[in-house]
Amino acid sequence: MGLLSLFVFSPIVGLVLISLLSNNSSPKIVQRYALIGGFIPLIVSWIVYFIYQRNNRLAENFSWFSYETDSRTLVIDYELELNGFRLALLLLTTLIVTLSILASVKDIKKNPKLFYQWLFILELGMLGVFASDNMFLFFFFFELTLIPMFFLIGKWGHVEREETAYKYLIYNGLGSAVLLIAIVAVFIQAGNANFEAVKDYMSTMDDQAYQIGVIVAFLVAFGVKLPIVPLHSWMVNVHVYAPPAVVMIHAGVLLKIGAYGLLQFGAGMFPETFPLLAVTLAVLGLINLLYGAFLALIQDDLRKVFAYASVSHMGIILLGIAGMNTAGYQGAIFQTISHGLISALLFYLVGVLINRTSTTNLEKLGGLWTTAPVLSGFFLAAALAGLGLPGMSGFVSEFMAFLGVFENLPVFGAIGIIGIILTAVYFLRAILNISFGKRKGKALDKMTDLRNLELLPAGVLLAFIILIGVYPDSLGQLLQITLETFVAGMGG
Amino acid sequence: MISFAWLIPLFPLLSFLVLILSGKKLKTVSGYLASLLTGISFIFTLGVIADLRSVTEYEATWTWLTIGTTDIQAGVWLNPLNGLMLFIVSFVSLLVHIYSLGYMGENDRRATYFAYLGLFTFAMLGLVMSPNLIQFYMFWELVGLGSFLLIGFYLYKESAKRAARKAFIMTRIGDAGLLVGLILIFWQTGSLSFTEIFQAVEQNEFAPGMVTLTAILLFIGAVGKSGQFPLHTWLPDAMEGPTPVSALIHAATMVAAGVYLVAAAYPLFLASEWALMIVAVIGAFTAIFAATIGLVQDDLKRVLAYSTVSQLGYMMLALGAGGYVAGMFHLTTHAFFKALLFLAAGSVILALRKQNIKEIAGEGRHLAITKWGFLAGTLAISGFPLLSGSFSKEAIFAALLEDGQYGLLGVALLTAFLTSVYMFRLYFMVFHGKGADKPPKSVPVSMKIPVIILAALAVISGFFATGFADWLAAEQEYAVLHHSPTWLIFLATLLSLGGIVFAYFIYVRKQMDREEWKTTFSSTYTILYHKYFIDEFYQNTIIYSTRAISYLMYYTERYVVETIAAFAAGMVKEIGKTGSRLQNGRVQTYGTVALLGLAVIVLIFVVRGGYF
Amino acid sequence: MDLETLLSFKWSIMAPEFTILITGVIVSLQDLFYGNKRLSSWLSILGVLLAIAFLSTQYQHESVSILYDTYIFDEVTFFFKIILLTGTLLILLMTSPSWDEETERVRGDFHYLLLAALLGGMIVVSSGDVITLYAGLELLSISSYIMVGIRKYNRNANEGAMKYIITGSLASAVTLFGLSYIYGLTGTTNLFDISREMSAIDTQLEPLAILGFVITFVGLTFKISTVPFHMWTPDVYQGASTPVAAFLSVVSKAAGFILIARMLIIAFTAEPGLEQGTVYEYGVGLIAVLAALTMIVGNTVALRQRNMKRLFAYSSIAHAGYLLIPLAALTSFSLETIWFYLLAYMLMNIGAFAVLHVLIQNHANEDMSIFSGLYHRSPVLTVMMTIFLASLAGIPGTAGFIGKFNIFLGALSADPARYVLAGIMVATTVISYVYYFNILVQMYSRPAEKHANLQVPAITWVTVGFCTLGTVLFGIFPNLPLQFFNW
Amino acid sequence: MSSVPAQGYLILALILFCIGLFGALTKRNTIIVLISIELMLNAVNLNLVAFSKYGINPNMTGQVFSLFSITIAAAEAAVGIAILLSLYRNRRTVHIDEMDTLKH
Repeated sequence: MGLLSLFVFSPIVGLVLISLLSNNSSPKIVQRYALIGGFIPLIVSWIVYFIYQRNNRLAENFSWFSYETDSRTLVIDYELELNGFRLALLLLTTLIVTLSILASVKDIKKNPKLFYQWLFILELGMLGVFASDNMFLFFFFFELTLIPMFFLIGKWGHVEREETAYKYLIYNGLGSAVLLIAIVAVFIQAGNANFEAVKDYMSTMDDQAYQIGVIVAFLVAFGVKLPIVPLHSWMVNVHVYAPPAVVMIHAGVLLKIGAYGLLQFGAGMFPETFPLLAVTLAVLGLINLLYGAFLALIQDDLRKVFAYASVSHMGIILLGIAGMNTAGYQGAIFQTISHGLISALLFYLVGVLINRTSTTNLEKLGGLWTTAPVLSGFFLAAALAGLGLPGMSGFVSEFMAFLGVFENLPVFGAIGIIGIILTAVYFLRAILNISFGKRKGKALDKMTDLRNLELLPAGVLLAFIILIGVYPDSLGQLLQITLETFVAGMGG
Repeated sequence: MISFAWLIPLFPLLSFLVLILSGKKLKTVSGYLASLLTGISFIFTLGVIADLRSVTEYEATWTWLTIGTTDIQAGVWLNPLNGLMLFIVSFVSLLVHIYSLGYMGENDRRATYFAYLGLFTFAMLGLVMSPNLIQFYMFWELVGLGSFLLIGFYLYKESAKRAARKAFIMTRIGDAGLLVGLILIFWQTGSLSFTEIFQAVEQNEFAPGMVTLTAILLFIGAVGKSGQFPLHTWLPDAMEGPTPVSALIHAATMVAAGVYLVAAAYPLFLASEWALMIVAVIGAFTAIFAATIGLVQDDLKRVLAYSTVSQLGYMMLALGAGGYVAGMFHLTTHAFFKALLFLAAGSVILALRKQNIKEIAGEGRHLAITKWGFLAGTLAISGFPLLSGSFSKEAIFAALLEDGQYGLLGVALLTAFLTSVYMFRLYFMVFHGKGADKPPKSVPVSMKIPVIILAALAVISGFFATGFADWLAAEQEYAVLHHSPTWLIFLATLLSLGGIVFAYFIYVRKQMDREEWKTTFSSTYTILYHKYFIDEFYQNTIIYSTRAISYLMYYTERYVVETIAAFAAGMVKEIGKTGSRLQNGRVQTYGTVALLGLAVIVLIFVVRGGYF
Repeated sequence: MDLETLLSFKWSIMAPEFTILITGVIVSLQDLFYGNKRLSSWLSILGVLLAIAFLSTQYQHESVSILYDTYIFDEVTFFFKIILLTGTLLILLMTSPSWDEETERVRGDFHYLLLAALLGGMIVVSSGDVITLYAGLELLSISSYIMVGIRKYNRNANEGAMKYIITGSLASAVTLFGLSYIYGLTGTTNLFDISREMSAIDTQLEPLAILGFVITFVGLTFKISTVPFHMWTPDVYQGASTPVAAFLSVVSKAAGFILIARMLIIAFTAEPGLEQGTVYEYGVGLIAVLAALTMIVGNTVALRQRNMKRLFAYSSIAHAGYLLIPLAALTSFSLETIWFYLLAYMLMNIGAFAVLHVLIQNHANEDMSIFSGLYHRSPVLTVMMTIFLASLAGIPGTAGFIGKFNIFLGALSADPARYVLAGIMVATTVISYVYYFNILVQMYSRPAEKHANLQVPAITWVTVGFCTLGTVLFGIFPNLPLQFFNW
Repeated sequence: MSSVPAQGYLILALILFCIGLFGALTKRNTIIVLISIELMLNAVNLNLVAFSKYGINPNMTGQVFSLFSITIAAAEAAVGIAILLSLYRNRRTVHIDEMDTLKH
């Protein structure tokens, strides 16, 4: 058992810790232990980070199982390996899960023990997804996130929680079903599930139609997760009806699996064929970007605005990938991380708001700033980050994504710019509606501002957002090697 | 000193950070702290300018972001143009800080106010020192943020909320153009650094047509920021912000950033005749367009706002006609006299608590210093001989003449006449009349000092025209100051004085009844009063069509996407229902189904000749 | 055939069968003379354990065939017998005589019927001749009919048994009818001879051969309850007591599958005498269509079920559909795939049935609501049930997932690759998520109706624990069974 | 010796099978259903015996097979009647279409 495995399975500590508590323990105690459990992976992830920084390589490999056929052996090994991109996502995961535990303190009153148990299983799944260097292992952990998420939505969500949970289940189930078929199809050809091995095999393989077919399957599979319009409706529901602490994880990390998968499976395994899909991706990206933006404009629920904003932002990831060059990929990756941080922040704040006003309806809120300037300030900062204000991570990502797409597909880029303008419109509309203007809603009158420990998650997230925005190379340097491998194979 | 230039923007940033993080704890000292830090910044600026006389160009960069093999730098870049802007910004900002000490008085949120001012100053200073387009763009947006925050400072007002949002979005439309422009430039030249772009222009590395396209895209950015037609509508609305803010941001510095952008990227524009042409035409049109609106507006600050739009049009016109020095010189003088006008107007508003000039009706005459300050500004902007405005305007006319743009010259001259008419209309209506006689409450000293300093500058700065040209020429060979022939000077002076006299007869001597004018030219008046219905036009076209698209997508989502999903789910359920209905509990049905199934299968075998 | 030849056969290879036979006889005598139900139970468990012990000595034994190929022993029979024996053992463990009121009234005959059925299954697995195959199959069937109807005062049991026997007899008539044609065309009942004769068949008789194959195949699908012979399943499961339903869904089905697989692989995939390939190649389309229909029907109808036994019946129909895929896409590891899946299915399904049994006994009710609030009543049982359901749904980390993965691998590596079947399989799997998760929702999110403590007999824990362990272990370390299989 | 061709037996068996099938699927009385199933099995026996004489490779196996099938059919019928008896005790009916409480 190497360090990486220890890291991936470290949430089990929390799981066991929580399970050992008696059923009657007060929520406060459960939360305290959950927090301890959450800190363990967080700490380990930073240890891993420093070790990786020093060695520039961290991998683990055990043989797992294999199939003998007449002529050859199909091998599936247990392979974990880090690269910059994965490490960044892992750090993001541990951070957001920890913060989500902090955020859930006031939200989760019903059966907290079970909540945190699911949460740790979810974290385990997410860490595994990002650490595995192998399609099969990836899928293994990928599916593992399904059940916990189902319950986190279905048991602790709001109003239509169960419908949403089932919707989530069906859509994601179908997505991973397609993914499984594609993985198996690739695995049979390549005889090995390892990403590198598949890449090497594919570079010697001429059957382009097959490769495109597989890539399209991956696109559909991760398109559900990302989500790509028109596969997005589940995700809007999750944003609206899941508890905010869970949405932090969902929007912050889970959706990122889609982006990561698209890059790792598409660009990472088919560097030569993947660029053929540039236009398709660009079209999809544009649709996402504009569709989400236009819909976000007219929503009257804050959570829906943010949900469609997510759809829109995912369009930028797609556009970046469609650039099929370093800048575009880097933009997509940056957007992945950045959107993770920003949406976590937004939904943390939404959680705080719901906790105090029990509504997120834009019509019913207004003048928040007069009673809660700090909360409003954070809301504004998060919105500004979301709309791509320079100095925050969103801008760097958008800039690079557009930079990438403009090299080969300037027309798409130019149309996409409309999305950038609309982003500003809907974010400001939503945020100014709740925080500026005349005070509305009785709950606002005696509302308390963010204070003490509540400031921590928001502050930490904002700090990271600004760090990346001001000094993007802090993240960029981590990614250089990953990007080189993605781009290196691109011949034509 | 120059190697410490990077510190200049950091002091205001420090001010921002300290004040925003401390919340209300530092409320009482916030203004002094912010002013102090801005003052330090100003002192550094002076030091840097002193150095610039010998160094002329200085660049210090470090890697900000690596994209593949390309490193994008961040840093400071100093040359005469930057130095000039640096001076204007830090100077006006300092004055406005001092002025605000009085103006914001006991406002409960003044710590926030000064924090925002600090943020803005930081961004503006960073902007003018940017060595490359991306850093420029970043600060450009941050400047917009500062402006947005300050416009919306009175956040409980619905109108402030709307104005702030409008400002941000309108300028963002321009910014989008700028962003596209700079991305295209990057793919043309492989760099975003100004110097490298200029080299590429010189060596014709651009693809055909790209120079014009990129220049125009950059200009779109400038149009948004500088309130040029057709993206000007946010600027008058921006007057919802506190008046010192209007002076700093919406008169002297930020709105001039668009002009600065054109100037900073001037070699690019010079390489394309079309781009220059468009700059000139848009500038000229905006100048006269805004001036006509200014004639009939009743809000003190709005008239000044339209005047700003108009003057910015002048600057663009100058740049478009090759009058680089003229444009920048007008920017400089305008910064002084427009800041002066706004600060003076601020004193009036603070003292009288009203800003509709019909309601003021001359009440401003009791404020002596303000009145004289305002007069100085008005004379300067009207191009009264020997005041700063006359020099810079004359340089613009000369540049136009030199360039052979006679049509545009005509427009410019007409605008000069209109300018003096509406400015003196404003002056007369605010400071001459029979309004209430009770003396208003006096304004604090901190508000008087900046007015006095600026008034002095508005009067005398014109005499530095030649030195100014030499300063800029140290680096750029296109920095030439044009001199007008005597007849042009004479004509310009005549028009300026004519406007003053015209206004005097209408508004002071009341020779012609204003109401009569309104009725005679009622349709013209209506159009002008409603600012050519541009806002309404946007509302009915762009905004409505956007909403229409939104609803279209909303219904697509609701009826197409959801229906397909519901159909799939329904189909599954239907199959289940059928299967379950077949399961009727009678074993003979089961047998029949099985045997029928078998029969069907056998039949298929038989029909297909044994081939399945 | 003289005595010498008879003695020259290697009878020791049949030791497991003999053990079961003798145990069955002893149990029935015991029941007759003493009627000690508890003793019957222990004796049966002991007998099955002994049989397993005998069987395990045969690990890596070379292939043997005695009685002129009517009884064959090879690796396939070995592995499938493991499933049959272990499955029966687990079912025996899941019924607790001291506690199970229903079996109280019928005394000990349940045990020897179970053993007889097991014996039938084992003979099916081992036989190389159609006649013994048929005899074994009927032994299995007839014992099952009685077991379903064993609760003779229960109306549902009567009805279920009646339906079962009528459909079963119909099916066996159909099967026999098909077999009679195959016999007529080949003149032999030995599977290997059939294979040989089939390859030399007259072209004119080709349609008849295919007809014989189709009719036989459809008749045999009764045992594995695939479309169109699936409709008895829910009614019979509902009528039967839970352990019997578990037996039907696991052991009986496993026997049916090995029967079909054997016939297909030995008898019908021989080199072609026909113009266009083997009989199998003609019939493969049929199998594919049946697989698709079975998956669709099983999973969609299951969505509507509230009665837990019916739900699991439809689920078992669906799983039979998945299991047909390796047969529709024969590759070199089809048998391995089927075996692994049956192994996994045995673990997870018996586990689930064991939990179900506990709940049905506690509530005297079979509605889905018996699961409500289970998490608060018995977290451990809930976690185990979650694992079973996850495995049935094919969530990674469980044996069920690896089983499905194998099926995929086979379907897509076959020539031609069966993308459509694989697609239908994943799509219907997703549908199955809904009803499996319905149960999970009941367990975790619904308030408990009754807060009384659950009575779980200690011996049931053994079954549930073993199944959980196996499900997880084989899910995480699939190499263990896979390497075991490829000795 | 025989003038009846092999096809004759086969067709007779087919007809018998179909009659049995029809009876099994349509009759209300469970006894008759069971008898009809016997008829189907007998059709099979006829087939087997016919093939044993006139098949491609005539041999005794068919007759042996039919002996097995007769025996097993008897057992099946016995069990069927036993189950029917217990059903009758509980329900007082032998009508097969009344056994439909388990459905859907």
